[in-house]
Amino acid sequence: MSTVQPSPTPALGRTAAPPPAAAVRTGSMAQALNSALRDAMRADPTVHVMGEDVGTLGGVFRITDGLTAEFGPERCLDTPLAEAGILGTAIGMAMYGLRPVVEMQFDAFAYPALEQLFSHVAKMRNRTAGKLPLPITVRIPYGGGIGGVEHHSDASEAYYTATPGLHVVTPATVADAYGLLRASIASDDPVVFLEPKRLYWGKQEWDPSAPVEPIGRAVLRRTGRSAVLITYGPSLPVCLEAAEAAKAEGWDLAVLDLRSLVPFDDRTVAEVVRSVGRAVVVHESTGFGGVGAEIAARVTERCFHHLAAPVLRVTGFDIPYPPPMLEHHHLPGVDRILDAVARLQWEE
Amino acid sequence: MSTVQPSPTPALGRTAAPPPAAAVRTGSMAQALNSALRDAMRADPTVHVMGEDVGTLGGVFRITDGLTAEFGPERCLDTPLAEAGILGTAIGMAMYGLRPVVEMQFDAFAYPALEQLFSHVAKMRNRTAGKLPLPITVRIPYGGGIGGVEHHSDASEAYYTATPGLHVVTPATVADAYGLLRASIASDDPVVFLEPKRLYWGKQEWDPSAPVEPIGRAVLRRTGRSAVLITYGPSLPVCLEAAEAAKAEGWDLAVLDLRSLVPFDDRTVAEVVRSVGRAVVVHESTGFGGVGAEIAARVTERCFHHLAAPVLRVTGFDIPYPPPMLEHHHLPGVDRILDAVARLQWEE
Amino acid sequence: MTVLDPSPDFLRGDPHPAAASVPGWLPGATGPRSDPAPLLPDPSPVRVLGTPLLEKTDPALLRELYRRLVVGRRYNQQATTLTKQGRLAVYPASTGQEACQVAAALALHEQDWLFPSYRDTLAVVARGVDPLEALTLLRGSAHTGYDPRATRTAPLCTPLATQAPHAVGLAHAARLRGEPVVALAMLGDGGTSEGDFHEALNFAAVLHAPVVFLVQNNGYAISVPLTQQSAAPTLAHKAVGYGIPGRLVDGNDAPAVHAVLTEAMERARSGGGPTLVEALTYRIEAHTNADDATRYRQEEEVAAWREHDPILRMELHLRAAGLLEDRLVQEAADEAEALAARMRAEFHADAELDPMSLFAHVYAEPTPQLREQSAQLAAELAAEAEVHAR
Amino acid sequence: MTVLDPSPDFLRGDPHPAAASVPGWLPGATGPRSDPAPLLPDPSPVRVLGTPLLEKTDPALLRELYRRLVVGRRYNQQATTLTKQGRLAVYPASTGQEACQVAAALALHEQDWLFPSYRDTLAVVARGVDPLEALTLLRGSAHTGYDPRATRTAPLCTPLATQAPHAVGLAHAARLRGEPVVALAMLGDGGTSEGDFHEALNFAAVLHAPVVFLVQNNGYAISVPLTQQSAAPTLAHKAVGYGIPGRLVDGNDAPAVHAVLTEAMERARSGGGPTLVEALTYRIEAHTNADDATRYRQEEEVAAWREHDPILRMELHLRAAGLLEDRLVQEAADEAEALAARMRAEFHADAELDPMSLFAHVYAEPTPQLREQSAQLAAELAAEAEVHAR
Ligand SMILES: Cc1ncc(C[n+]2csc(CCOP(=O)(O)OP(=O)(O)O)c2C)c(N)n1
Ligand SMILES: Cc1ncc(C[n+]2csc(CCOP(=O)(O)OP(=O)(O)O)c2C)c(N)n1
Ligand SMILES: [Mg+2]
Ligand SMILES: [Mg+2]
Repeated sequence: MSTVQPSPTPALGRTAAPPPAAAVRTGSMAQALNSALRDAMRADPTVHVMGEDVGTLGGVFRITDGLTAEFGPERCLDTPLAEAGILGTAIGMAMYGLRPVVEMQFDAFAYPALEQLFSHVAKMRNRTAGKLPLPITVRIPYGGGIGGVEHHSDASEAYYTATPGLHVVTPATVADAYGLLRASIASDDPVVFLEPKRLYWGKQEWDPSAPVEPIGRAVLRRTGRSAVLITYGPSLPVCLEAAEAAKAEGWDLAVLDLRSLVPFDDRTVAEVVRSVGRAVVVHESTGFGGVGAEIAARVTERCFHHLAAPVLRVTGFDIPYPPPMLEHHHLPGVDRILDAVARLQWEE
Repeated sequence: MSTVQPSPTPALGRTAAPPPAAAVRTGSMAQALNSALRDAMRADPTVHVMGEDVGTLGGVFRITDGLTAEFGPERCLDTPLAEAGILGTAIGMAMYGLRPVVEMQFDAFAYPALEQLFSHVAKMRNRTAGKLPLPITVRIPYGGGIGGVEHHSDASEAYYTATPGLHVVTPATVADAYGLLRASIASDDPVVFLEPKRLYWGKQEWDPSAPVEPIGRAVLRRTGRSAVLITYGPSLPVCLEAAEAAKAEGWDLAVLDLRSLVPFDDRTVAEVVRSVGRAVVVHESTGFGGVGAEIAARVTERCFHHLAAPVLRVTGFDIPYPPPMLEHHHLPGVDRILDAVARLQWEE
Repeated sequence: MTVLDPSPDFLRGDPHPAAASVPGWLPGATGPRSDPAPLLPDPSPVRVLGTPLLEKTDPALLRELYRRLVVGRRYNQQATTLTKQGRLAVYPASTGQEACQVAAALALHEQDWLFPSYRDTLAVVARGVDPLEALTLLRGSAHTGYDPRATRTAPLCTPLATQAPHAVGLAHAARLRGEPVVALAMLGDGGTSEGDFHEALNFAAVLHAPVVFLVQNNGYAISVPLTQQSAAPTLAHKAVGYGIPGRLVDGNDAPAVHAVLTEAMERARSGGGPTLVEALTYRIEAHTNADDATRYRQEEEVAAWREHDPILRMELHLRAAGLLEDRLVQEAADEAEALAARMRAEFHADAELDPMSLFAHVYAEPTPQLREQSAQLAAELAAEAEVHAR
Repeated sequence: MTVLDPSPDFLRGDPHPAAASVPGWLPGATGPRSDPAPLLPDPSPVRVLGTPLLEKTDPALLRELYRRLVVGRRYNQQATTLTKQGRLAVYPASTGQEACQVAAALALHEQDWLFPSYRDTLAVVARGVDPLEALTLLRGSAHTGYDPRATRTAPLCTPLATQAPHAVGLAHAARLRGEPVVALAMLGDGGTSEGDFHEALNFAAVLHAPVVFLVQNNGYAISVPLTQQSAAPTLAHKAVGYGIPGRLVDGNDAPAVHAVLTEAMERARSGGGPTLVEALTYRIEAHTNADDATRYRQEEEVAAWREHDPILRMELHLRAAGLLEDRLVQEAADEAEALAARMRAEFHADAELDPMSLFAHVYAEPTPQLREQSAQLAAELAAEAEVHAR
């Protein structure tokens, strides 16, 4: 009997082994994700990348660039064009001990795979009393702001966060892109790894050898004493900009980057909110039933008597994603954030 | 040119024409739904029912019983077994002026159709600047409590409420089952009509000729002065029971039945919450990222200074739905609701 | 060609036909439920140009096809140029595939419906939709710029193969009403891998719906070549698995595509059920202007297909047949230039858009939530305007 | 039988083979990419019982099949009885389909993987999984009662056809590792309509994965008969659309099912790629104990199939061939009764379940949120226990 066992890997909550020595460099999130994939594939032969156009082309966003050249088409597989088939095949591969990393080409194109995701990926460990864990990472470029035509800018994180059994992770910095993707691939649980499309190309300094905070920890990106902006992924830069602009209005805003939506870092979030007493949740996806609702609800449950004002939400409108020429009206910008901050009942 | 225009129907927010004269009767929700379909089909020849086993068998829950016999297999169509195909075909039928009523056999079996639902049903009107409305009703038996094996008890309403362009409606009484289904079918917009499986068979008195409140209105099922339980669908009877039991503890609980999750009746909900100052949201689906989060968040935004305690949530756990022998531990019961009520900071 | 009639009895009356009427599913079954032979495609693609069939083809049709091919090519070129000038957000050109696009449009009757993919703007235009309205999606100003009902043309569809079941449903609804409408769904080779393609073909066959599926097999799904998409003998062979006829045609031979589609559409119209047509063609340009095709294919391959160009071939064969008068050539060129000039003029100006339209068509009536949000945006816009006014 | 080798070059080296190597997709294409003929099923189902092939079949195998059929029938009956006593939540019986169930299990090598549907508990048991562990799902005490890895048996799969791509992925992974593992995916006629079936077959073919798909065509998907499910000549004809061989077999002829599956599995094992097998059979019972089959089918139809019962036919033909000794009959009957007795005994007692297990396997490590919730449930249970203790 030759059933393959998954290779031992660090459990969730710890980061993966750091990559071969490297120094601080300047790079984009796209490059960091590419490095993370390459380093994960070098470190662990069970890591397989698969998806549409991930091979020779290197993916439409070039996140998988060069992987087929280095690891061959078996390790970085151009699949037929069928998302349920891709994820379903990845499930079978994971059952045999591989660690598939699946790329969905755009968020809206992950929808055909939702049945496989909800009914199997999220549930398999539970269905089998732990006997059949599925260490699958599903990478999904998400969100708008890149001038994409319809179906290319959905932000679908609410579907994933509402599904027990999935981890949902989203980086907002170049360093996190690398570190969180390594940790996601190393996780023995399935991770939906949401990549903010519009942050792919901006460059930052980062040190690939420096460990990042593990999955499940929120990180305060800016301290402040007036109120906190709670955000993640594509909205982090907007929040930082808003916090900067808020100084002119006399507000000293903290900015908290959640990084992982599931598991949720209740402790850090509650600590920060309690210390400032006012909070605005910011994300670009639609508001109704969005992740912001969960954040606002749980923050309020935990910090009610520390709150000087209700937790407000600044989100995209409850509409299908607009055509690109109108998207800037939909996406939360600095002004909309500051308007919300202004409504935090300062007079009181 | 013979393009068919949709037959004129009452707009959303108004109820459909009442059925032929009828008196008060005792019946189950399953019977009321069946009557609603029959009456809608009699009243409007463009109404077509379709789905798996809806024809000769009358559906696995018998909601479509007798429709093929009365209207023929074209008006009540047994489709091939493919949910995306069913909903996709219904979209095409609606484009040609029909009013399809689609049955998904169980909630988890609607997942294969999510791409069609999210990318087309929810968006078609918007994509075409109003030129191509899709008056489709998607009936989904949802929730647990009926001893179903895995994949038969999912409560997936959070996926629908997070999708702009859909109406999401769920009856909790026999009368509403009839009235809301008629209104949903008459709506020119797509409606996800969630049928609480475990309420299918309980009988109530109702008068099919009495109009019900329209889609978009919440209804206070029980007045009370201590706190309000905000709920919908399968959890209404549990909440009413809890309110009854609460009397022994000295609490006078109101119970509010939302009936429609999208659109949401902010006005009624806020009014009630402001008047009592304490609220618990109750639903059986998982809590994290669930509909309860949205309710808690928006109630808090609107009623913050009227709240004596944070809005609490009583929900199923954040786990895949359990095997039937354990489901009662997962589903919110009277005790779990009363525990939450007890945490509403009465001492204050 | 005989076409089997796999129409289920249930559309004729009895809801559940006795299973005994299914020869292939009986205890002692000895054969299939229907004869597969007529469903299998002739593995040699149908051709008209350079074959005796050319002579039998209506010269007026040939001239019309020629003219539209020329205009279509120019349309593709102009749209691509507009992307370079930032005037279109993106353009998936059908350069090299114009024969499929134009022949498909011409095979439709006025009451028929077209279900195009994102690559089929030219078919939409050839069908009669205003060229500028057809481009709003790709310009980025509006999702769908034309009225689908008035034009019997579904919105350009991006999620692959999802339009196929729509075509089936529409065709089914029309058939139920007794109206002679046929739906034509266009998709690519890559799209055949999606589950929706399969479900649509199966529904079409079981419902015996008047729908035709045209797969433009241009050899690639973005970078992924056919060999990695399918191992089938041809994509047209998929038809037999649904009990419908499959047909293979040279997709760069406009009169051949027109003939094969017309035959399939007429069969559908007269109650013969659906057909799957595979047209062999080639995407001469990259996937879109944003794609770099040199990463995944060789120039020699492109060169081989350039020689098989649908317009060159039309010219060659029509001239040889004495059908291509100089006047026609000139007229076509003029029409092409006029269209290109109109596109340049129109897209030179910035689109004037109303942000408040974002809330107008989400529902028939905005929800209370959308009313609030629309008031919020209105206030934001007013505040902005005030700042600008200062 | 010659099997084409549609393996894409990319598994052999060059990532993107030159498109020119694809004969069917060239500017001047004159034929298909591969020969469809060997892929098409013989439309007459393969039979062994009552044919000369019986003599060529290993008598030991025939006896083994017989014995397991008898035990399997009893298993189905006992499980159905347990539903009537409320001891199982639900049971989708494979009564009448035991030949498929048992032959499938016997066609597997130890290292092979089985991907069963909800109706295939008997195949799981015949494969060697403990009969009681195989039934926890249907009892309602646990989702999956056996260890899929240890038993090389995937969980019973309820969402239709979703297990098919899993089988492909597992087979692909095994092949990449050079291990001679074949995956067998079992599904029903209704399941072939789902997109996942299509995507799985296409992936299998393109990846050349060692996987076999067994469709038990029992004529119905709950109440929906085959004619309303598919218009294909046979379901096996679907294979050609993927470039893989399709085979048709009498599903009530256990040695025939075994022979066809064994051949397909060996082809897969030796690098010949996937096969689609359609077994013609019949669901003698209702869909599940909760279903009322009289609403949608005639007793005459059931009667016709009862005469074609897989066990009766085995008995008849084995006895005629002098292979069915009384001792074997007795042994099989005894084994069947022993199993039934064990099932009754085990399920007579209530299951002892730990509610806290609800949180144990959602993730490798519970999230902070689950820890809180598990504490909440523990408190609730403690409070309940206190009430009871009083
Ligand atoms: C469901 C879905 N998945 C992925 C995509 C992204 N995508 C857009 S076009 C394309 C390739 C399509 O290839 P093909 O069907 O051959 O059509 P072609 O572009 O060649 O005309 C892909 C993968 C999509 N639009 N929809
Ligand atoms: C995706 C999905 N849709 C619907 C169902 C509900 N359902 C369970 S069994 C069944 C019929 C299946 O028929 P078939 O595939 O022929 O298998 P059989 O039951 O005859 O063995 C249906 C519709 C399901 N389990 N999964
Ligand atoms: Mg293509
Ligand atoms: Mg069946």
